[in-house]
Amino acid sequence: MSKVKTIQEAMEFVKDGMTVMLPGFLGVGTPEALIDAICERKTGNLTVIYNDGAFPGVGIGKLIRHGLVRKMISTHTGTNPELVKAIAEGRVEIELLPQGTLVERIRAAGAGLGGILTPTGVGTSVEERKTIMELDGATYLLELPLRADVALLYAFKGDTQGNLVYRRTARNFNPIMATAADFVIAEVEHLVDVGEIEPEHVMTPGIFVDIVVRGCN
Amino acid sequence: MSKVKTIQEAMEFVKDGMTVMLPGFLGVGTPEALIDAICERKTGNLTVIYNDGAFPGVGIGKLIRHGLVRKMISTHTGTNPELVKAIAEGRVEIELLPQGTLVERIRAAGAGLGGILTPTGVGTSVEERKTIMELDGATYLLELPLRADVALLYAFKGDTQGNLVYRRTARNFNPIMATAADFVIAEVEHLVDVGEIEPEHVMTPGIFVDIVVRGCN
Amino acid sequence: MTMPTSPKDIIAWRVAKELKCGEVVNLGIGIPTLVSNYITPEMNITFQSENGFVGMGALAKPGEEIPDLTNAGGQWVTLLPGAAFFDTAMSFAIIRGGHIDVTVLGALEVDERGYLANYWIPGKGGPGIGGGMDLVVGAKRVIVAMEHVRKDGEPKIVTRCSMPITAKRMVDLIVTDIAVIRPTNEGLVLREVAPGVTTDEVLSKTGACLIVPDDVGEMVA
Amino acid sequence: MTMPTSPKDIIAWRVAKELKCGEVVNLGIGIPTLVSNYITPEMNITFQSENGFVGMGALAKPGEEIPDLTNAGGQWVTLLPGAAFFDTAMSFAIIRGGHIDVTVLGALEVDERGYLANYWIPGKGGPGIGGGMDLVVGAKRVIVAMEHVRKDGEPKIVTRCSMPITAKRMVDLIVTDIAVIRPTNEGLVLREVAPGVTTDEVLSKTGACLIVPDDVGEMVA
Repeated sequence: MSKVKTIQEAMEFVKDGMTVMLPGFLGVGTPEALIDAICERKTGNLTVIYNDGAFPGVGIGKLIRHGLVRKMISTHTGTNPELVKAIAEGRVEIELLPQGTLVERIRAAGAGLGGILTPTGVGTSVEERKTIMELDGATYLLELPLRADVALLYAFKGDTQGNLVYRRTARNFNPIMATAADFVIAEVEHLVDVGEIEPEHVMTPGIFVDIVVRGCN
Repeated sequence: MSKVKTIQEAMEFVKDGMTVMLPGFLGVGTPEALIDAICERKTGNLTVIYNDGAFPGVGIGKLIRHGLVRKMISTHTGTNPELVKAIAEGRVEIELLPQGTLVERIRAAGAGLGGILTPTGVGTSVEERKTIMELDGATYLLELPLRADVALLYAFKGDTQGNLVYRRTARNFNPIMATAADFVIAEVEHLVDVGEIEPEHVMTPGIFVDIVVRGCN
Repeated sequence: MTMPTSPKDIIAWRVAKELKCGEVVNLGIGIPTLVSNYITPEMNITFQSENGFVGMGALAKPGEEIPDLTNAGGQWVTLLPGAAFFDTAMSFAIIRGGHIDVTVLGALEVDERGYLANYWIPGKGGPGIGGGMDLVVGAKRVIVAMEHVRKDGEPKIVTRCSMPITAKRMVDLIVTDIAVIRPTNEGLVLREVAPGVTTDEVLSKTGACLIVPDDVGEMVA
Repeated sequence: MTMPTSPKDIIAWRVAKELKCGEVVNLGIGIPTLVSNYITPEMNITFQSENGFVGMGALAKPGEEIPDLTNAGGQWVTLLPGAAFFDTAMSFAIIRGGHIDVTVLGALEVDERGYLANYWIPGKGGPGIGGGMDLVVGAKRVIVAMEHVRKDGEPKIVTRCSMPITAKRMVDLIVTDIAVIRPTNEGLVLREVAPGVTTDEVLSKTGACLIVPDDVGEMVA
């Protein structure tokens, strides 16, 4: 059974106030068509989990510009002055964390773990309000799982069952976010039939994906 | 610079008393040529980390039969009556843990995490002597990282820099164990030049691999 | 589907009815493996194998084995279109992370709390834990598929497991060759008996209290 | 190699000398990126980029950009033979797990304890954390590559960082345009000064105590 839907059908699953995972690194590996559709429908008050601030008007920068983001959970904002300004003016709330911690928190949620212990952030501003544990003479922070209502992925190639292949550095957060949301929508640049992707080359198995939409190409 | 060595050269790095990670699932994905070399040299008193007992005389079953294993860290032994007998007679010590816990402990070691919290094993014999944590109304066991002195991998294809590709279900523990040992030796069935493996298809980057040896084919 | 005659096939045939269209299912070794014989392509079930893939097909025919392609029991199997391979970390992320809709497992014992025991301690003759604990903890639904009594005739459904339990989780359904039983907070409820089997026979072969409601049905697929 | 003339290139040129044959190296954004200009193929250095690959080559020439192939600064780059892509979880497993031999990072401040500060808090005009904390915690050696003083002439090497520190880890080496300084348990030790620069000049531009041994050398690559 095909999971292919139109972007409009997919948008029924993205609602005001949701927590949305968006993969990407400075705009690379981000589902632009899905983001455009959110901007068009003005789905707002979103909590967005994204690695960085991208750039003004690029990727999640579009959501910032349209005022659709209430809160960012991110590692870095400096590349997007519009986001930095919005945070300074209190229009966007920010939760800042190290990149390795962000990805492990998402992975923990997807993998059914209750949390992970990381040495990153110990003795820094990151440890505020976190449980600190000493083990074998080393110090760790307990970091908790991070889930989302919906994850919006970007794949270079995908089949109708949702098996996905990412290209080069566009892989980044995609395979991890695919595992940690209640509903997963994949925007694919090249849609192929089931069986056209080598089972060895699948980077996200279709069991994680609820809806597949075609990108803009 | 090529990492290709002979099996004899590789064996210099596997010594009596070491903790050895061996990937595989009931014998599939296990480096048979390296195991044969260990049996030939009678490198013994080993602690072996392997998913199961394999079968008598197959894969790690050879190490058991030759009496080279002092301790097994494993999830299941029942397929190998020789191992079950050796445990019952006290010749092999066993540390038994759930499969998902085994792989996460290895991954934690490779990823620099101080531990992970898993719901698996709570309320069972597995929780003995472990730290139990309550978080948000759920109960978890704190499981600690598991490292080895040496990991012996099996890849279907590998280049001279140690980039590896596994085939079908022979992947299993290989990519994870590659990250969690002080020294990593990969037995490859097909040795190719650098550049012959698509960068998208590499399953273990060569930076994890110290020595590449040709398998028996 | 007509009812099969062997006890093991009756169990597999009845379990198959519990699977819903499009679900992701992990089948344990032994009787659970037989469930796939009673699944039609229209049901669109995806089988996950914890040694590292989804899209598992039937057992491979002798002489047609595909290298490095086995199931979690070490048997040669085939692939279906849309299959995908992954490593053990991803395989158990799928299992523990709630991405398996149903796991079907054998058991040595199930008790009134709905807890199952399916592993023995090595040194006492048993095989070990394997992936079973993660499956019971992580799957959305757990179905126990087992013969109602041991080979020596002793009941496998007991008041309290005498062997170590696999998880502190009430399983969702117990399917045996003579009955379908649902664990609840009130206890084990008899839901169905096999054709030609009486409620009294089920009770006599069960080592635990069974709640017998008025509407016990007949086992059909 | 002859010494370059611009301050940033002097730093990169000197840092390159610290890298050993066959090492896996992560270069931060800014001055550290320039280090790759002073690496020869014979050194067999593998560059890791935290957005998800090893085997990074030079920047792509204009018009020759490869889709979806950027470095951690968002610049278009090229690949070398033997490259491999991976996801962010693997990328930071590599970083935090001790699989990076050397990370070269810029800094806003370094202090007498050898701690560096390289991020600001957003809302106060700063960019955030990124991958820096993981790199400082996880890399086997951490080299700070920065200009010795700020644009306004104020020292960046200070008694105690005024900005939030990146990690409670003593960095291994500080390379600036006028000096090479090694943090130790006894304090910051001046190891080298740039050609034409006096020890007094370094001391006057440093906001922390410097230990000046008898054998301070001249910076050479």
